Amino acid sequence: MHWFDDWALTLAVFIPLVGLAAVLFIPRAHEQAIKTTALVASLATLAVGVGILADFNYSQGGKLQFIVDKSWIPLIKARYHMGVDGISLPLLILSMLMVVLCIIYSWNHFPEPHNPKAFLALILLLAVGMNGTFVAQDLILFFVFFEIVLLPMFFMIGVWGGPNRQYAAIKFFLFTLFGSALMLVSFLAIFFLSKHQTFQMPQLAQFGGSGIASGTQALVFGGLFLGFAIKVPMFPFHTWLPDAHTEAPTVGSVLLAAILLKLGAYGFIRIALPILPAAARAWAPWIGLLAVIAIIYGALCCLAQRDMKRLIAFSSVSHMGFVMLGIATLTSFGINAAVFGMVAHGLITGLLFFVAGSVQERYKTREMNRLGGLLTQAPKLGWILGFTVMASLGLPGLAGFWGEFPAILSAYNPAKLTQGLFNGDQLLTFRVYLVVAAIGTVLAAGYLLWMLQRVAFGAVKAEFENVHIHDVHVSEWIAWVPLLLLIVALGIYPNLIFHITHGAVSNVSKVFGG
Amino acid sequence: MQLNEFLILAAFLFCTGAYGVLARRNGVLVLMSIELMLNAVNINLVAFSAFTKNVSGQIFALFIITIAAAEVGVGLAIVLLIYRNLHSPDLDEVDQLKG
Amino acid sequence: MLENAWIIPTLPAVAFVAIVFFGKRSPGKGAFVGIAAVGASFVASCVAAGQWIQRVDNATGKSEGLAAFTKGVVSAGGAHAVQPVTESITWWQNGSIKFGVGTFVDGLTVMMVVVVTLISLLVQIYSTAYMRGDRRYTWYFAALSLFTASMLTLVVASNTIQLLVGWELVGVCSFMLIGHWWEEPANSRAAIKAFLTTRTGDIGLMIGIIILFFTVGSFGIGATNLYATSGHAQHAFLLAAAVCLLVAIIGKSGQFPLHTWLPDAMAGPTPVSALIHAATMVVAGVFLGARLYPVFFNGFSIGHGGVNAMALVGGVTIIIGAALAFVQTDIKKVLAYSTISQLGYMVMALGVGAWSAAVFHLFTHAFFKALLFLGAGSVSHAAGHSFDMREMGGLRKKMPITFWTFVIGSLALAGIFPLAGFWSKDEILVNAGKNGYTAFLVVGLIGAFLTAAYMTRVVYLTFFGEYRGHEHPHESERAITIPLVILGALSVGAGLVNAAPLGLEKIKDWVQPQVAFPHLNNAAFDYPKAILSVSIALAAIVIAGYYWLRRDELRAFRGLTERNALARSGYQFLVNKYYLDYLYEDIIVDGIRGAVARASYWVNQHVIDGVVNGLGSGSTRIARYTYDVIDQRVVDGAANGIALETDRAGAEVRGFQSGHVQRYALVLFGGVGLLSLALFLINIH
Amino acid sequence: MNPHVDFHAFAPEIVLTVTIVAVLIADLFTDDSKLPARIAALGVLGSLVPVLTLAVDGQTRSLFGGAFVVDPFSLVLTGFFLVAGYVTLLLSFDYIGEGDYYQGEFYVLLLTSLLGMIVISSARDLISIFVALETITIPTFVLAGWRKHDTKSNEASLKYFLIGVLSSAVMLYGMSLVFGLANSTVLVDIHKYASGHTPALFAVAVFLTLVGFAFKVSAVPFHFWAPDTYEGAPTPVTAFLSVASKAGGFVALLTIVRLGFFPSGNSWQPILWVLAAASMTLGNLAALRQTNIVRMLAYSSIAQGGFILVPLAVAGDVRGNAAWQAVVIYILIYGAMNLGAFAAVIAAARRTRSAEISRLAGFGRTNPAIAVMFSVFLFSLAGIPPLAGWFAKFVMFRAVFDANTTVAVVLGVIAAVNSVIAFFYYSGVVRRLWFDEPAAGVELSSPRLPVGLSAAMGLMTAVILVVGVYPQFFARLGEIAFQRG
Repeated sequence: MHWFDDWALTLAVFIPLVGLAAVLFIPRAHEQAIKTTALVASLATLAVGVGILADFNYSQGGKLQFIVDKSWIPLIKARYHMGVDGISLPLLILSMLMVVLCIIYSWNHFPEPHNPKAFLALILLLAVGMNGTFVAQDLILFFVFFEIVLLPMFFMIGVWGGPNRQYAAIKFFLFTLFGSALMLVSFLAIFFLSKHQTFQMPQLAQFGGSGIASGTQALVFGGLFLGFAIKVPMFPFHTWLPDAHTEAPTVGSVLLAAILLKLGAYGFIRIALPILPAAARAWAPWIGLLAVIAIIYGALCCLAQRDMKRLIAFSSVSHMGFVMLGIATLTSFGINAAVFGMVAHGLITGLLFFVAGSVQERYKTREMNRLGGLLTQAPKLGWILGFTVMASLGLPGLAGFWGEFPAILSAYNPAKLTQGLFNGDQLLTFRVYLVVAAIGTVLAAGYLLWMLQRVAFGAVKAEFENVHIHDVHVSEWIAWVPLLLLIVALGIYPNLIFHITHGAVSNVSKVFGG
Repeated sequence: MQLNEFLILAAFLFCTGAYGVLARRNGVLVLMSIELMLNAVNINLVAFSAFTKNVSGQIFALFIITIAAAEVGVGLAIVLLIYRNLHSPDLDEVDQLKG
Repeated sequence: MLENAWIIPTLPAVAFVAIVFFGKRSPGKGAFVGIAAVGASFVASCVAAGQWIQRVDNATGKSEGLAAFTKGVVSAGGAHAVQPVTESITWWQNGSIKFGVGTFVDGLTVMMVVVVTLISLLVQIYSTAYMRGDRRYTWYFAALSLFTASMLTLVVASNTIQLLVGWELVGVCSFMLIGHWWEEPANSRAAIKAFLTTRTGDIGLMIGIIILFFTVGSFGIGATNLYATSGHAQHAFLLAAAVCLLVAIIGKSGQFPLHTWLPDAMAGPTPVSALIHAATMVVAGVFLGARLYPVFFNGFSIGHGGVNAMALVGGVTIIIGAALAFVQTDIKKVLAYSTISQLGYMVMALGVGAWSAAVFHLFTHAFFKALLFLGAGSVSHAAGHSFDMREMGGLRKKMPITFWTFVIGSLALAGIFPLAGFWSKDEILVNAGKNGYTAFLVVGLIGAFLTAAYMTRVVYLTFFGEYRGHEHPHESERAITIPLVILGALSVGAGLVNAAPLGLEKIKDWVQPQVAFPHLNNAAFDYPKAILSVSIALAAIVIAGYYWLRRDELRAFRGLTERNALARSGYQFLVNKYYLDYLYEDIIVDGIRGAVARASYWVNQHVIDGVVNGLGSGSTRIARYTYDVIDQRVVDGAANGIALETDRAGAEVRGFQSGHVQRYALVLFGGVGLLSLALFLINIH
Repeated sequence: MNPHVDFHAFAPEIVLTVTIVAVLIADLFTDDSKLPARIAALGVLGSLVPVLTLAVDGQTRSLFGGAFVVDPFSLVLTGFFLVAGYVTLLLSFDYIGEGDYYQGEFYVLLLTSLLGMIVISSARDLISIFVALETITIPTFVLAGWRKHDTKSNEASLKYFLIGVLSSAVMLYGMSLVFGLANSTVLVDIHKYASGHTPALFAVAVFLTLVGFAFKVSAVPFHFWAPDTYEGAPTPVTAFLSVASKAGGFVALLTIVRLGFFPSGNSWQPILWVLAAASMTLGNLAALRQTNIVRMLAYSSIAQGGFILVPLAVAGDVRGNAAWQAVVIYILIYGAMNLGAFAAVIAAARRTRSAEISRLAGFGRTNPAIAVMFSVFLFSLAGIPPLAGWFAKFVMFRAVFDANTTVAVVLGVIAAVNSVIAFFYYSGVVRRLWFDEPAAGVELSSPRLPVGLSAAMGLMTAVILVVGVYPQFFARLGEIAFQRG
């Protein structure tokens, strides 16, 4: 298996690219061949992921494994350096899995205008970027992968989106472009400020920002913060998200929610915290503040929605608030919870968007006022919605809980920070956050249950009484069952994730004494 | 004669040429004004060359004279072309492209 | 079985999965699977109980329990104390610290598992008849199984996280079951209300657990209790945790002021109500209080007399619950308020240091409250699915079994000697008095009076007089009556478990923890007080009975609410449930959903997004300006301006308004000239 | 003085000159309209051979007292100009062939201009730089007016000519002053002079000299000719102007600054700073408002020119060669993407018969292949990874942060803001291509796409993708260019 250790990550990142090339060379008329090729490519990628899972040394989860470190752009000292550790692994696998499921879901659900070739090609390109971001260990490589995802998503929203798609697509792109420009600038600053002049994350993390004046560090961290916060998205940089989600085609929303949002939070954990720990200490109370604002604010906005997808989109803002709160505590509890929260949110919100897409496909509307009685017309779909809602509101025993509760828990006792917000008492600051976040869980239950009530419960509205509503299709089942199973499995036995992450997270948090 | 006197002459010629370029409506006159400016440069070069005993200034001037000839040739061709198409050598009337 | 207590919750959980996936094709459409699982669970619970009793009885002089008590918890109750049995496996980890999931079995646990599985078993049997023909019959049994499993998980939890898991699952199951008939918007509204209200309380649980974790350093229940009793506990943190947990209890156990969901929860099927009120949902709060009692005891400094929050909440709830029970016309709602009131007794008992009394009351209450609900269900099942007492009456003859069991339940609830309720309620009152909480003793007595009175009203309205409905009532079938009879028997006999005058104090012996527990002195049986309370109850029955029997003749009272403004407003106050629902639903909930949410969204769309769009349109505007004005006009305009200036200077330049090319040239020269000058000046030093 | 002439060093120029003569002769003596084109293409490729042999040889050759130097820098750029010229030829074949114009002269002029470019990459003396610059420019005056019956083309030519000649005059005036002060036309000597204490007049002389280059690279405020000329000239010529000719200006600018004026940072850094900031900002903002694709690309290339100027403007504070490398790498990448973009414009215009952006609505549905490549070029110009443009921007920012002075960082911020603004109009075209429904009433004629055009687009797409993923290709070239031979 030695060759596998060396090649696994390269394969994981570039098999989709090969698939993409293959898809491009198949004439558009051969739809079946295109679909099969794309599916095979994504499955092969997933198989590599399974291989990585099997071969991963879990007792050394804190160490980078499957390292590839080859020359890439010597001129700027950027290297083709990739590796996985316990933080990357779950997200990498999640991304591989979601791509497969999305392709399966699309099988008979290609959005209009009907063009499976382009659609699948874009999904595969997305896969390249997503997988690459999670394994890159070089800042420039990370940046490139981080940006690769923009183009396919831009086209996905812009071509296959809803009526307001152009606005949403451009907004999405500009926001993230703006963020990543600042991020790149920060990377360069890190490069030149650190005495080693390197883009290698492990070295930079070891270096830990020593020798950089704290003011400069805070400034550079600010750049990283904006870049990542926009992607997360954190309040108040979130406004691209509802539009993008609302307009995007189902699969686009799913990938956006499940994977793309994780890139930002992952960036915080992987890059911002380890490389600039002193600045992280200074920024943490503010990040925490924005996180709890997002929790409450996102929830309140949810309550005002009539559009199902838009509601779910705002719920992402709220849920990512918990993730960010966990990160802001700089403790191993918090960061573990954040990684878990990312995976859980990926599975759950991904599924929610799937279901919302299927509802829209059947009823041709997402207006919750017009919907109702889904449980009567399509009971299975209704139950899946109900299940996902329960998972999303953080019901213990399902995956969502393990991202939420430990994050709240961690806010009780954050790592030693530079200062707090209220009269400088960091403990008080974060304990206030804790209470606010806990209140957020009630609001979450509120908006999700109200959505469930309006969509699934009650009687069927007159306009749809005589419409034939097909219950869950085969392709939908295949796409959803893995998610359902994972949500339950992770909820019942959370150590599935925690035992992978804890080592790597300890590496991050030990700098902060947590 | 001092070097400065040549330089002032050259500057004066250059400005005169520039004024001609700006003020003349007739394309041919504009071309002649340009010629004036280039010759101002030549005076400069030759003057420097003479005062510093460095021959490359004069070589430079020779090159400029040659190239100026070519430029004016092209310029005249363009003005002619415009005259043929617009039946006027007036540069005022050349303003289709804008915005 | 004590080591393998995980089997007890697992059986119904497996049944849940089995019913969901195979229920429709299995015999009894899933009902049999559920009954079999919970039955097996019940057996296992009984075995566990037996083993525990044996263990306690053997414990004198032996210390074999010590080895089983892990996680560094050492005995605090002397060498001979019986240790709980804990088992644990790694569940999740953080850094190098591993957190377990497992079982914590002691007397309280075994008592609870027996009660929960028994009630659940009876309810499921009852449901086979009651729910027959329901369109989601199979799903109903699946949900009941999950409900039971969740409650059992909570009960056997070895740590607070697991307890939280069970707690939330119980909540969601009650959501599903209350909203079982979700076609009616009212039902799903009630379900959501129940869920949200209890979840509001759960904030307290969550925060309480977190405070305890960071104070104690462990989620373990044993460790937490040991810490709380250790003497070096930080009182401030315990107090904070106790307050938070009390909020959780208030939410879950329907205590004032978060009790309003409980009556609405009657929207669910009646057997579910029985389960919720007797065994699974609402008693979780009281169980929490009992489980982590040292935290409350030391946090609230219970046992030092005076008033503490816990006792106060319980006491207030007793009265307000009982008072509301008077004005209900729906039989289930009366019972619901009665539950609220009875739970108030338990919470108050905990608050006044009467731990074993509280647990004892939980135990007995489970039986008679389940009995009453199932009885009410039986009535409505027979009388056209109505719970409105105005449409009942005179059912005494038509449904004798239901009638007699219901009367037993009512008497037990009213605390009439020698039924179960008497013993437990009496113990609460005695201990309240003994521990110096005289005020709460009085409250308890008033409560007893009210309880007896409103139950008399219910019994009268339902079973006496003439039948006022339009159906043909008849006795229910055996699947319904057998549970009633069993529960009736238990309502009579369960009190003997801890009948002090008879020398039976098994709750104290078997159930009360012997390690990591505050030192409590249980009061001896007090005859005067017992007689007093029974007399009060009897008096209430007599007075109420007299009022209802002779109502027509008591003109002074008839129409009192119409004539007397004070009485009317009092009545209105009660009918409107102290306006709490109005406060919660119309002001808080609608406020958040409506005004606050809409305002936030408005801010989002107009302020935050506005900034973004403003930036966008702003830069477009800048672009337009740059292009139209700067590039196309200022450049040109400057040219024109300069041209004008030059124009004045010399007449020759009149024809200067040449074509664009020359304007460009002008700018070129102008720029060059100016910049040269500037550079010259800069570099001149 | 009888200098030994190293003919190997001159070989690319010689091959190209021979080709020019051959094209002239072929045009005179045959009626085969395709022959001149073929000879031109072969000649350009043939000129690449000596470039390669010189590269293999690896020796630095200095001729005419240092006025003409063959070193890695000149070889890299000679190679670039020849390839760019070849691609321009590919674009031109059918465009020129289908119009009713003289073909032979077209190729002669194009190749002559190209000759000027490869000379300029070796020129190390004010005179040779001037001569080469004029050799580049004068043929393009004619080329811009190639469609001689089209008044727009006439106008483009006239404007280009007048402004070009004027800026030449200003530049020459500056050069004459430089000569007077430094007493030499060779850059090495000027470098020595600039190292000492220089009078204020030197700054003015430097500035006047730079004006000529600013015109060539169409830096704001010397850019006015560009949009008009670009719009009026035949599109392949526009492509040539915006890439090769502009690059020629940059090469000359780079040479003269690096080897000549460098020590006197005060005299050139502020100028370049202002030019860079103004070009980026004005170019981008003006591009936002364009409805004509060629005009938009004109403003875009003004803005891109601004980006290329950024490393130059901060070069004084950058360690080692990073700034120069950034310029060369940017030029190489810019050449590929801009040529590609113009190729796509030509291809699209063959279908839509218009250069209006609005006419491109829904083009992606009807012509996916062209539209995909078009999008690749545009996004690359916008600097989106994994397309080559990101690397160009990256090295530019890298130079800024390497310099790490306040003015540099301010310029970097301006550049960052501008790269976000730029995305607006590039994506605007892409949105038209893909997101819009084909407009009603637009009939898309679809004649066969010429092979040359498809080849050019395919080649540029490949370059952009490969360099985007593995930028070391061009990074290495940038590195080599400044290695001491």
